[in-house]
Amino acid sequence: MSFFFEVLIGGLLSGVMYSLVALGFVLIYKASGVFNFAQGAMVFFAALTYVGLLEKGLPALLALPATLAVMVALALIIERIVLRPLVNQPQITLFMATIGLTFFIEGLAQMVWGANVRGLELGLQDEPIQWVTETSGMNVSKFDLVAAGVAAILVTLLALFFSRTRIGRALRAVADDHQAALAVGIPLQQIWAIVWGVAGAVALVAGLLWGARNGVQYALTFVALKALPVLILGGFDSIPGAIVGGLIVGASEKLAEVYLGPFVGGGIEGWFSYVLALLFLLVRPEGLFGEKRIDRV
Amino acid sequence: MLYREAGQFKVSYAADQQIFSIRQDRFAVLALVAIAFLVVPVVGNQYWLSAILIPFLIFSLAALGLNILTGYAGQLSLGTAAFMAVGAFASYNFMLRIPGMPVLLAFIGGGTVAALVGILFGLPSLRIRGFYLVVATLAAQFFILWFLTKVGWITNYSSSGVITAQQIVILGYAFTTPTAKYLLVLSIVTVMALAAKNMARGNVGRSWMAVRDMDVAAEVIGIRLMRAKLLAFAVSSFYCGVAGALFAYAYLGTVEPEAFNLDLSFRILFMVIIGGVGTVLGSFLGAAFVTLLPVLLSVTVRYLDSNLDLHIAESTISNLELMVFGGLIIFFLIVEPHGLARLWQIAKEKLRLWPFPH
Amino acid sequence: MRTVERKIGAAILELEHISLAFGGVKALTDISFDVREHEIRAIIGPNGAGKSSMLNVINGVYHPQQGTITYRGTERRDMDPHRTAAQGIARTFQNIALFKGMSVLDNIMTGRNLKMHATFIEQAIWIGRARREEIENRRKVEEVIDFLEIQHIRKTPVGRLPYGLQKRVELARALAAEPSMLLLDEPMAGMNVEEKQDMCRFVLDVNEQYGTTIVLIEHDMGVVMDISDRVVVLDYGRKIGDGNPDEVRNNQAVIDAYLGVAH
Amino acid sequence: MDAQLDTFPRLLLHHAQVRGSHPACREKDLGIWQTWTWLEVAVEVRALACGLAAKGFGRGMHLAIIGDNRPRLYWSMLAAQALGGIPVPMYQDAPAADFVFVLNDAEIAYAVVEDQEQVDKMLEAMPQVPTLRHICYDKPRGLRNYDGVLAFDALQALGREFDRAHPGFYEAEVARGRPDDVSVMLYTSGTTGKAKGVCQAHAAFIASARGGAQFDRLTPDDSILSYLPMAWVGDHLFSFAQWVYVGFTINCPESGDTVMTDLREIGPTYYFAPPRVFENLLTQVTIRMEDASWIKRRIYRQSMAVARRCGTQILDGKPIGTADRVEYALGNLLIYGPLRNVLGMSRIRVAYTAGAAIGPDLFRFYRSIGINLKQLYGSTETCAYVCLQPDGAVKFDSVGLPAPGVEVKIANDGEVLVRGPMLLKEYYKRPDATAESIDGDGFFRTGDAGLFDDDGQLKIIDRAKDVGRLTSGAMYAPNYIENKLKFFPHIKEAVAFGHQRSEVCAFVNIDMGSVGNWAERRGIAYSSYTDLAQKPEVYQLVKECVEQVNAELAHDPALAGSQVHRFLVLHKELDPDDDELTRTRKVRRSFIADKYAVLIDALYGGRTVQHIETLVKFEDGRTGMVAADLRIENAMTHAAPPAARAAQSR
Repeated sequence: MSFFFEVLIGGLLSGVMYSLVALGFVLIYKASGVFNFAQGAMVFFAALTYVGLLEKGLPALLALPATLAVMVALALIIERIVLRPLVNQPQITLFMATIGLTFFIEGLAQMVWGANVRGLELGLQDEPIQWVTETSGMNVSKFDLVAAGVAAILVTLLALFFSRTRIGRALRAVADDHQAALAVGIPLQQIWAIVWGVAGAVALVAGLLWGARNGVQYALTFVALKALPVLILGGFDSIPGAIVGGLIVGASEKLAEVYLGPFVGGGIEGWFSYVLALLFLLVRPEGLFGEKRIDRV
Repeated sequence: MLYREAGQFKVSYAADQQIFSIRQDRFAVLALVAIAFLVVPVVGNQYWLSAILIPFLIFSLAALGLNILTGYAGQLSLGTAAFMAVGAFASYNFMLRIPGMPVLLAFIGGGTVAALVGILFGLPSLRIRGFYLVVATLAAQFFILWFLTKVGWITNYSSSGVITAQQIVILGYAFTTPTAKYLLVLSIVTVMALAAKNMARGNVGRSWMAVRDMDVAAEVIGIRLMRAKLLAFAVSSFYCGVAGALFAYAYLGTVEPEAFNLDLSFRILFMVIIGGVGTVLGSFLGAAFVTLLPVLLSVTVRYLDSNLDLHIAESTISNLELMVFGGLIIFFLIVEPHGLARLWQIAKEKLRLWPFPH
Repeated sequence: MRTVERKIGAAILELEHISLAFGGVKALTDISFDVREHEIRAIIGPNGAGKSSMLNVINGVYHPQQGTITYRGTERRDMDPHRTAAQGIARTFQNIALFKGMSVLDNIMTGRNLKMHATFIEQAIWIGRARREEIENRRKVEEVIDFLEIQHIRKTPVGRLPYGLQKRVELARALAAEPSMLLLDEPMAGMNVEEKQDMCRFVLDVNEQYGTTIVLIEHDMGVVMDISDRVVVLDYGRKIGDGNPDEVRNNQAVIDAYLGVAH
Repeated sequence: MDAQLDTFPRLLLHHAQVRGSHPACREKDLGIWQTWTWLEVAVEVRALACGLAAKGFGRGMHLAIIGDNRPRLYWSMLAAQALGGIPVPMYQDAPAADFVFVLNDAEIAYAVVEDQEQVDKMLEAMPQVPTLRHICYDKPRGLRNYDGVLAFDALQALGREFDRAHPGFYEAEVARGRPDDVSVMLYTSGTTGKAKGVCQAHAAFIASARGGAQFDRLTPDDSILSYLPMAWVGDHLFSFAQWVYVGFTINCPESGDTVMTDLREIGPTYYFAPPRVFENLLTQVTIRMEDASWIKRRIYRQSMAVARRCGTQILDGKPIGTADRVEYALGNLLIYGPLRNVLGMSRIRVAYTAGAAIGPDLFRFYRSIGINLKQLYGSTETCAYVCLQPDGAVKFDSVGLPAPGVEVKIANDGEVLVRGPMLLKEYYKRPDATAESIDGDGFFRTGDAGLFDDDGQLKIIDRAKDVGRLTSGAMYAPNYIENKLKFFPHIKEAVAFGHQRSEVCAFVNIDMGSVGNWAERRGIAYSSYTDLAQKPEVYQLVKECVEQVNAELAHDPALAGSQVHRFLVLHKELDPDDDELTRTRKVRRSFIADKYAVLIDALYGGRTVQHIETLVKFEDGRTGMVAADLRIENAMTHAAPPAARAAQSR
């Protein structure tokens, strides 16, 4: 039983990491209705830039704000060059544009910083926390716990940002109805720029954590692919949904791998969340927290 | 300007509905086909045939398959490569397990198995729309590849998961040279492209486009959404399956499931976007573009490298390629969402109206 | 010399106690009326009265929570769009629902999809039945094109057409199915006077030439009173009047709810 | 050709026999070019003729034919002729009231009409036309509930039944036909007085068709687009007489809106159109080229300069330099060829224009891009067949040489007289008019004033009766002046006055499209036709045109006195609905002079402004008043040249 809990907690904690990536998606989706496939590439870009700057000899304290600046700048450029011209296009078109963007960012990142795998040292050890192991007999990673903490702080900050600030409220209005928002004088493009900037920052946090855990490498972009089922489960436009979805995906895929994997030869982590999301979609196409749509004819 | 259409009038619907209704177009296409069949095999060298033209044709076929699903029927798919894999591995097993299996029949069998798998993964499209469907096709991509890797029977318990395609023998003739393989692939692609065009211009194609453009209206005029969508998945997957089989048999020879990864799916999606969504011609233009661009890029970079002494690394070229592809996709979506085929179309219209403006 | 005697037959479509709600919002409440063969039946009412919902119930896009629909003697709870089409009910939409990526000809050809039976394999090979059907149905479609006088735009992509012509193409698509009943959702909305006159003429011609029963939603009271045989008046999802144009014109509830307010 | 082939029905049977499977008619209908072979046409005509016979139609009776050009209406002509009856085609766009006179005059009992619109007009006219009993229609649309009218198909079905019951009837009827039977009755538009029915015998139209066919070497493989009113003699000669004589293919367009597309699809080898059509085409070309990219515009301008320089010489087969030849070939590749293609004229071997004078620039444009456009001269009374321009000797200001079999002479007063097999038999029920128009030697008075030039080609100056004298005694040809003015694209109509006056003055109608465009490009705002017409800038524009005409007139000693001294721009368009123009758009000068007498007084009275109110009829039948203060302008005139210089300039 404690093994089960160990797996579950491990899964939930890595689920938090998924949520972190998914958060970036939700932010952008809420504001501009774009499913930003390139969020994963942005995570990769952020991590690579940070490591790259460290390698150039920049101290960590300087490299962090510098990377943040780069990410925000990148996000703003994307918003300006890619998304604005595509405003009012069908969602699928926007989605495909972000796939193109993914390729571009990946190419750019590796061109600038090189393609070799690098480690990222945040001063955190990915090792079991002693006293937890002693008291309950379960292995809970210190790293995961800290990551979860960071994620929690980030979510709280974002929640505050949305509910307390003027921009946040405007953003909520935009998410509800673009036209109406425009009509009451909310500067749509300004909002979009801000949201993309925030998404860039979120990507940096996610990139640092994922990079520290798995090494900074091309494979980081696949994290984005994990975020998709998370969003399906949680709904594309719900921040709590992203968190809950992440937890579900993280926990269920770990449990599935451990308990189902051996029967089918393992490796099911790669697709389990997708099949889960697919089944879920068939039952409830609007997601856990999404609203049911009525088709006007 | 080149089109002199005065005097080309149609006295029957059959003439009016033919694929190339302008005489000049008919001649041009016939000439192109003749060149492809008669001239290219003679003048093409081994490198061009096996490294450029054969993959180009195979990718065209795969792009055509994806175009049927995404371009005509409006269902976005990111699992193209997986359906190709199904076709490749199913053909391999047909050849392996049925003695005396004709290879063409094995390709058809491979396509058919891919079609069945396509229908399976297309089922969710009845309930979910738009890019939610991406999840279903991504699930297919990941699940199918995992399945092919994990089930040893499929790869005939090859330890590395790599299979070696059997030799192509038709009526006693072994297709071993690049020229022979090229001609075989060309024939198959030509026939299947013609069939695709026929479906596209007929009732099936119109039903697909109706579902794509306005599904409620399509339903109200009596089109069965389920049938139209599943048919699109089936036909699309069949095309991809055959393309996958050719990929294994006529191009790579030895192949592992990982060759059909998500990256290949994206690559084929790019062909469709760059070439032109919802056109048969676009599939070919897109495949040509995506196949030739890396060649062009590396030639250019090498040229610059040797002349300017820049010491450009091989990896730089591949990264540059990623950026160029990504940039082009965005460029096309913004500037010409209907791709090269539309550019061609516009150029043609201009020539037809010359000297008047378009 | 001109005899304008149309034979209006028995009721072929009967709607009884139809109620429809979305979530908690009631769109239609206990509505009953019938449509007789060969007549032009208008549904009028202010915006949001539930007129379009009514059409959507008739052809099965919406499923009412209560009530029954009887079409040509068969009673049932729901219609489904495909079956409705197969039974010869065609319609147009309030917001033009053409297939934007296709030409006028192809759009109208889709209207004949139920008459085409060739399998996709036959179509892929383009022989025999597939080829024959394309030609036969093209001929039928050309008759509709001729009828609606849209020869000059036959091969134009519908997206490039002005609004009035798009409406006409949509009517053509519905007519191509050779329907016995035609549901028209505001066929003249947004048209200028001349286009309206044309459309009126076409609606009357369809009714006269082919005996098609027509159920029509229209805002222009003049048009409704001119061309319809009987009128149903809806207001807030309830039926407040039903009868021939004169009766409806003199119905106090209708005057209060609709005419009095709107004019 | 056999002596037997001397009536149209016999010619039809001949074609059915020798080229039965050759296409005779095509019509764009239901999206494709429906085609009938000569054999099929013969069968259709036979059924139709028998149907008419079953309904009591027979020898000497008149059959009204009203509608756009459709194969079935052409067949109706042949069917009527087969029975010894006489088809009477009528202008399809005239209102019902206009039909009444002709229907009564020709004692019409039978009519074959196109569609509901025409049936309605017939029914409207019926109470005033006691003879009219049988109406047969081609297009059934909207006619389902009409009583007492017969569908074309039903008539033919009746005919087939009749044919079975009376074997040999049809052959016998065709055999009874004689070449001097009247084959068609065409009503002249009637510039003055009521319309007259011109009776033309089979022999006349066959002679004209034969002459034209020989002159231009027409073959059964030629094809023509039939889109001009069937009541016009030009259409009857080109789309009927020559069609049935030669056995080529006529092509009927899908509708009035699609003539241009249909022309392009068919790409006829033989073409006939009044100058107005050529003018509209050129205007379209010019406007569309203005929208083209600068590079195309440049190539176009360059190529057209080359074409102007040597295009007509090349067409006429005259020797020119190699450099020009190369440049022309390049232009042909880039501009002329594509242009002919988009206009649907790339296969044209022979094109004719007639019916009005054609501007030299316009004429030259088509010839220079390689379209063999020629002029012909003729009238309803001569089967549109008097003079033809021969290939290789086309002049801009003449109408060509007398056609084969035609004698032309100029009377002392300048009137053109013609004699030949193509002359009318008579004016229907108008022996007085017939006698008046044909002199004792059998010469027909054309009513046109003309002269032969040095090459023996005929040059038409004006209507003979319009040619007047100024008080100075100088000759004054109003049409000549008006035409010169109308050749300017900005001027749509002009009416000149001067007979028995000291000087020439003119009314001008601006062309709304052309001047409107001109004004927009200059940022001149206007609210209506009337407003635009009275803009000072527009007056200046018109004045330049008038003065250019004066300069040209001054070169010719005979006409130098006819220079326009004063003019005004009319506030409304001259309109056939207001009786100011004929249906063929000729100005009715005397009517206009009466109607606008106050303006003429103002012109000659030296006033600079005149107020006028005019009653106009709108398209929907309503009437209204248009009022305006018209400005009157003086135009610069030139002194007449010395006789010697004038002789040289000839």
